[in-house]
Amino acid sequence: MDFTFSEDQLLFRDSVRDFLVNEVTPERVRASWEKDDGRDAELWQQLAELGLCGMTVPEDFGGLGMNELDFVLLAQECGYVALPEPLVNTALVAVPVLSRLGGEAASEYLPRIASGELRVAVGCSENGLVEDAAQAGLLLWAEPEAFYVLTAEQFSTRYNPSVDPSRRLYAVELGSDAKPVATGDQAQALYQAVLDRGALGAAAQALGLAQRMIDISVQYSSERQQFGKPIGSFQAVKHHMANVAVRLEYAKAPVHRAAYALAEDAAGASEAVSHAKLVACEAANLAAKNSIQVHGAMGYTWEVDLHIFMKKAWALAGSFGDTGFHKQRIAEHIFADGAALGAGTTFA
Amino acid sequence: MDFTFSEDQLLFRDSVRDFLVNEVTPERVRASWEKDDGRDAELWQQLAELGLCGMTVPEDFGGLGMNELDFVLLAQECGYVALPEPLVNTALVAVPVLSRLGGEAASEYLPRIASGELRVAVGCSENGLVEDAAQAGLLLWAEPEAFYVLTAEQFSTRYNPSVDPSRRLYAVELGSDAKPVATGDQAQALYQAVLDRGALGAAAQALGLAQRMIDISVQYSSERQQFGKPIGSFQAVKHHMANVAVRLEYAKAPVHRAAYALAEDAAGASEAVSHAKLVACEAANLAAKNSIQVHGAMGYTWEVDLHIFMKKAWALAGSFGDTGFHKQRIAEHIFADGAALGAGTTFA
Amino acid sequence: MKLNFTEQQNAFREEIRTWLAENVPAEPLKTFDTEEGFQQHREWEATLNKGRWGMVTWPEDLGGRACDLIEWLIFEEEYYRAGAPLRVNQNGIFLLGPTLMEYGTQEQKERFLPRMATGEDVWAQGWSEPNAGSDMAAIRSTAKREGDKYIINGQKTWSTRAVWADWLFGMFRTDPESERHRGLTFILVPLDTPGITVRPIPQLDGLPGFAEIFFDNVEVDVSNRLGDEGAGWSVAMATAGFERGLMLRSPARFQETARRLVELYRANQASADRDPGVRDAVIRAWMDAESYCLSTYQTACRLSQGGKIGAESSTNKIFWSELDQNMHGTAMSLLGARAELLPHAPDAQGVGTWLDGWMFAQSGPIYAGTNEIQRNIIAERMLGMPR
Amino acid sequence: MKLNFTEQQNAFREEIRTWLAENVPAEPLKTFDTEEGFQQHREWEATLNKGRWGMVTWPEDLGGRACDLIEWLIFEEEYYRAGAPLRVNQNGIFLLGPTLMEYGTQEQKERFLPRMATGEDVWAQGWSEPNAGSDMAAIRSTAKREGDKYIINGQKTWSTRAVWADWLFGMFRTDPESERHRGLTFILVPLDTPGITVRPIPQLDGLPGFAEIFFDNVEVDVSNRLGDEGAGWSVAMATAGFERGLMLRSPARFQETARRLVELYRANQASADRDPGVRDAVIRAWMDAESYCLSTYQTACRLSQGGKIGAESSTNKIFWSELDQNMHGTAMSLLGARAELLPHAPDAQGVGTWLDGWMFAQSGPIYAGTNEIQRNIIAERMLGMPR
Repeated sequence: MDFTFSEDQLLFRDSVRDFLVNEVTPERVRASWEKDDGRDAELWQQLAELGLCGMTVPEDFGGLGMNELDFVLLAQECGYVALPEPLVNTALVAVPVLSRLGGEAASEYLPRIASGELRVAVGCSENGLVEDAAQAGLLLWAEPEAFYVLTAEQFSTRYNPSVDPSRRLYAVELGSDAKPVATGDQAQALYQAVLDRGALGAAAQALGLAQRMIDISVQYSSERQQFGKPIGSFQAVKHHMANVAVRLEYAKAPVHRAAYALAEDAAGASEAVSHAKLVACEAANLAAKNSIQVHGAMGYTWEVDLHIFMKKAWALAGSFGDTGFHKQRIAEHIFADGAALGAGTTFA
Repeated sequence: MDFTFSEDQLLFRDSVRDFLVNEVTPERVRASWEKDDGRDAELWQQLAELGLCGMTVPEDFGGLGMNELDFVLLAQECGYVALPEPLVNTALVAVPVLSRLGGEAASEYLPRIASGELRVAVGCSENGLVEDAAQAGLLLWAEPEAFYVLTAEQFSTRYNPSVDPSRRLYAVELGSDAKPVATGDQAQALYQAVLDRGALGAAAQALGLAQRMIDISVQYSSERQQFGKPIGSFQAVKHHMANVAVRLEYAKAPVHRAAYALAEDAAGASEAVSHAKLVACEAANLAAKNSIQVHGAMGYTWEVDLHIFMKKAWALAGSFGDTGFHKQRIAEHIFADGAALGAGTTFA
Repeated sequence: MKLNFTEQQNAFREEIRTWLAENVPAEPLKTFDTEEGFQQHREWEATLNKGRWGMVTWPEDLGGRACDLIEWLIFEEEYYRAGAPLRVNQNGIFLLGPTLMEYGTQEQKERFLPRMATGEDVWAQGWSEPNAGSDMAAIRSTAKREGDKYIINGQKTWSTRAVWADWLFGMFRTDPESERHRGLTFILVPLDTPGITVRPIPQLDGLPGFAEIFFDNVEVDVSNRLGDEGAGWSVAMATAGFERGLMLRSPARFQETARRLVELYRANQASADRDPGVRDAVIRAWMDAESYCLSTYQTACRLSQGGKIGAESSTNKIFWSELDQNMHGTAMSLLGARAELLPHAPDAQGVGTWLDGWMFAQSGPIYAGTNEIQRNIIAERMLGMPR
Repeated sequence: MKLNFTEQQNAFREEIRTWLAENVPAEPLKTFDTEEGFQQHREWEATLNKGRWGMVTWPEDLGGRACDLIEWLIFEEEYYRAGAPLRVNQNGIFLLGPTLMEYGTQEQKERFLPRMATGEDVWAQGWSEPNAGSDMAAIRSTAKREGDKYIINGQKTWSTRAVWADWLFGMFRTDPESERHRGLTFILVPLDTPGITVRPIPQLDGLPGFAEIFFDNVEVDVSNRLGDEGAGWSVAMATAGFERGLMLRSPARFQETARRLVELYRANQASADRDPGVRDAVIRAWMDAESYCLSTYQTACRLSQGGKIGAESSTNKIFWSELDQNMHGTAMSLLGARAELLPHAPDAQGVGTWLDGWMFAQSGPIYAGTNEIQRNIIAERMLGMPR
């Protein structure tokens, strides 16, 4: 039993955090909002050079050969800066799924993804819309009975603007020449793999977003004066933030367990993911609610940075399975006949 | 449209409040807990002399001829002092139901109830247990298909202690000679009448209990010093109480509307009662939770008076239809095809 | 107690219902946070005024109908039920209008109220300053008396509608030596006066719902003062009372939201029921909206009989703002993956205006005194807890 | 990261599971808030100690098994899973024991620890005073040094288990001139010393779960002092840390409650589902209990590798105490009309111990530092907000 991250994992996290906090400033996020395609090619290239696009690509294909657990701390950091680039969907969802699929598609596309040359988008029918489909050279599209790997010519897109200007969402329509590369049980497994990894990515980002909203609010409330003292010295303001800290603190371990379970292909991984997504997104939603309250009217503006993180938190709550989807998975698990519940069942 | 109580109603409420606050002190409530039957014959006689036992008895039968609306403010005051005597069940439930039944039973028993000579208990199968059944000379027992008026010889009782030592609950077993006095539609209407009036009584008492818990906690927190100042000056303590005050404030009008609807036999009265019971009991439960927190360890003791009111609030939440029962009635109303909802439908 | 409407009240309801059915624009107006939408709303105010429905609570000689509170509630019910446009004029109708009637001179009433009623003058608020948000007594903008002029300098912020409005009402410090509540004066300022700069502040949806206003030696005639010099605090408190209290948030709005939420739930019941918390939240929403309506009618009846509204107006603010947030939050959960889509997104079928409503609902617990301030008021003034 | 147990850990689990299956009393013991129940629980402590299961985290030479945190969690899981009795000895095991090991002299360790392990000495707490509840620095009870004695005067309250306990540990002011945190000393007092009066305080269920203790010139030998004179605060803070932190509330307790709640829901599903909030609350209960377990294991592993626990122990206190209250509150709703019945009521079928648990859960957010104090600590020490 060892529930800690390795020194290497933590060091890598720290260096990526430094990079992201320095490079992906709120100003740069806002700048990317203004672009037609919402994307920042230079940043994407920087991420690729750091090895992040290929982090989970097998070493044989030019990657670092790491897994979901290695990446989960980085996904938190991507949330912390509200990274607009689709790194989490690439490294945590598309690449592991493409690796599972294997074969020609993997050997053809993984090296190009790792180098940053090929952008990949990934979606599933539970979700409907696909992030960055129009910007991607490759689309992985998962349905319960059919799994597709499509190049740009094989699908068309329709833009759907989100409350989070970073998110570029598209309805996709498969071209007449689109043929599934997997069907039946294999497609079902890949469909699950997409949903679970997508949900894990959303959960991990939600943790980072919640932390960022706490940090912003603590700083704002320490500086902003009302009634002759910093508003952060009022007990009501403190308790708003403490309540977020409590929910966030207890959402972390579930997310890390879910990442471990996916990396290890453990039994119960899907329920672990659903648990993680629900508690992490709830923490982020509470962070948004209490942060805007602590900011007062400032929080309601486009000008302060809070809304960058708040809107992403709102958007992620429904992505890769909404609350109903994940609660139902939990309910099916705990209300099943003979379900192993209670003391001593968590790691069984 | 006039949503106010009359001068007379308010004056009567005030005089009853004065009586109750002076006579039904926490010490007297505790004293009645110690008695085998839990009852205070002297107090009951005082209540009868004030006309309260017969308040809703028609004037022809020696009562004051008032209705559910006239009584609802008094029921709140009964809650405020946690009156152990079954006045609310008598005047708000048993008497109106017996009056509706009419006939010999009404003319025989109502005068004796009004005089305080005859104690009456009332129960329904939704509830199971009956308050004061063993202390009563008369039992009204309502089932959906059969309504009974039984004298003490016609039923037996089995005591079931409650967390609220004031409540003397009994399972009742009907004797072999017990015959329904009403069946079919009439029984169904009486069954509804018992449930609705019982629930209204619980709701009105819950309002009074919540107010009392606020008052006790405000007083305690204004006196109790910690860190060199009264704990009531801490914002967290203030907000605990303010939160209760908000919920309580908005639970009052629903209770008054429900009383009006029952008194007027208005359409939708049952939904109005369910709404009232849910919001009033929720306010009382929140009052209990926040009051014990404000009291700190003192609130956890048998010694301070808080628990007298808290335990009654807990008990009433499940009485005359629990949360599920009443929520289901609301759900059936609002999710029905063609339900009239939205602006302008409340008094339609 | 008598919980049904008189024949007269029913006739009034019928009259406004008929008028609205004939006059409410078939196409929803653009939001008044855009210039085009602002103009549309200004025209709608004129239309309302032509029908004498603009300021129903105002006296008849000012173009109103002298409605009592119950009639006003009926009006609001029909207004929301008909899906009529939001009121761009609400600062005037509900805040400045009543204040003018109470504190204005005859000349001021005649000068300002009719143009307010027609929508010719739309009013912005000038309460908050960068360092005086919840703490209005910290106002620093000055109005220096010089002859029959005030020379205004300073900065206001969070001024709603100010981007396209015509006038501003606000508080300024006329006694530079004064502190806190003393020495403040209530002044009405034409927004086209030289020296005024209006800087729009984009809100969560990116549109300029409010603005910062900079005053650089702005000259205003003394006749634009409302109430006595130095008495601004008590004038403003009356206004704030109108805002917090009954008048601003009629139950109809929340009951319509609850009705739409029930509809949304029923239209998506299969997916919604995967999360049992949603059904529960919908039931609670309906109950709370109903409680709010009942309590408002009860308060209105009490006030009609000469009762006063006190600290319980703070319970009002908390109740409706949290209800509004909860209802829209429930809709967001219910809509799941679609919740994030802007209304014009091509695949946003059925999301309606919930996202806009959700963002707007975030402001409820903040403006007109944060809910934390309201809780302090309840604890200290209504419950008598120590300061 | 490796989230499964070693062979050795599995063997340990097997060993305690087997022992418990053979030794846990078939009939539940009476509550230790009665004299008879107290005695039964003291005997159970002796039984546990015979099996060397009494103080598993203590060193082997003190009758323990030197369990690390993971083994302790496993022990607790099996202990709760088996429905074994509550620990009357918990003040000793979790609070005074570790404090003695850290601050006690060799003589003190030998004198107190073995008798604590066998249950021969059961310990009561002496922290709070009537005017020093959450504010421990306000302690006024004095211990005046006279030669090799302390003469204790004053009053303690909320002393858990004190009614039938043998010893008390607590803090007393040895420097009468001192204020706040200074001048306090940690002293161990035999409860049968002349001058001590113990007055039981009945708690919500009417039983004396705690007591007031009056000290009237009580003489205690200086050898009963733990740590230096005047250093009581830092010794006590260590103890309070043990109480608030990881050690006191193992996840097993809450996971078992969540399991029973799921069972209760399933046994009453038809009536429970009339209130959709119940099903939602049950799902949340399970998730939160699971989160608590996962987080505890994560913290335990971090601590095993030399990490420190800081202000996040305050998040721990809030999380479990609110979870416990929510779970029992959900059970109360679920039981409806039966919820109010005492367990021995003849028609109380199926209510189990939920009512007792509900009342007990009310104390969670209060004791060992109210949750309000914990929130302050989180805000100030963990988040760095201004005081």
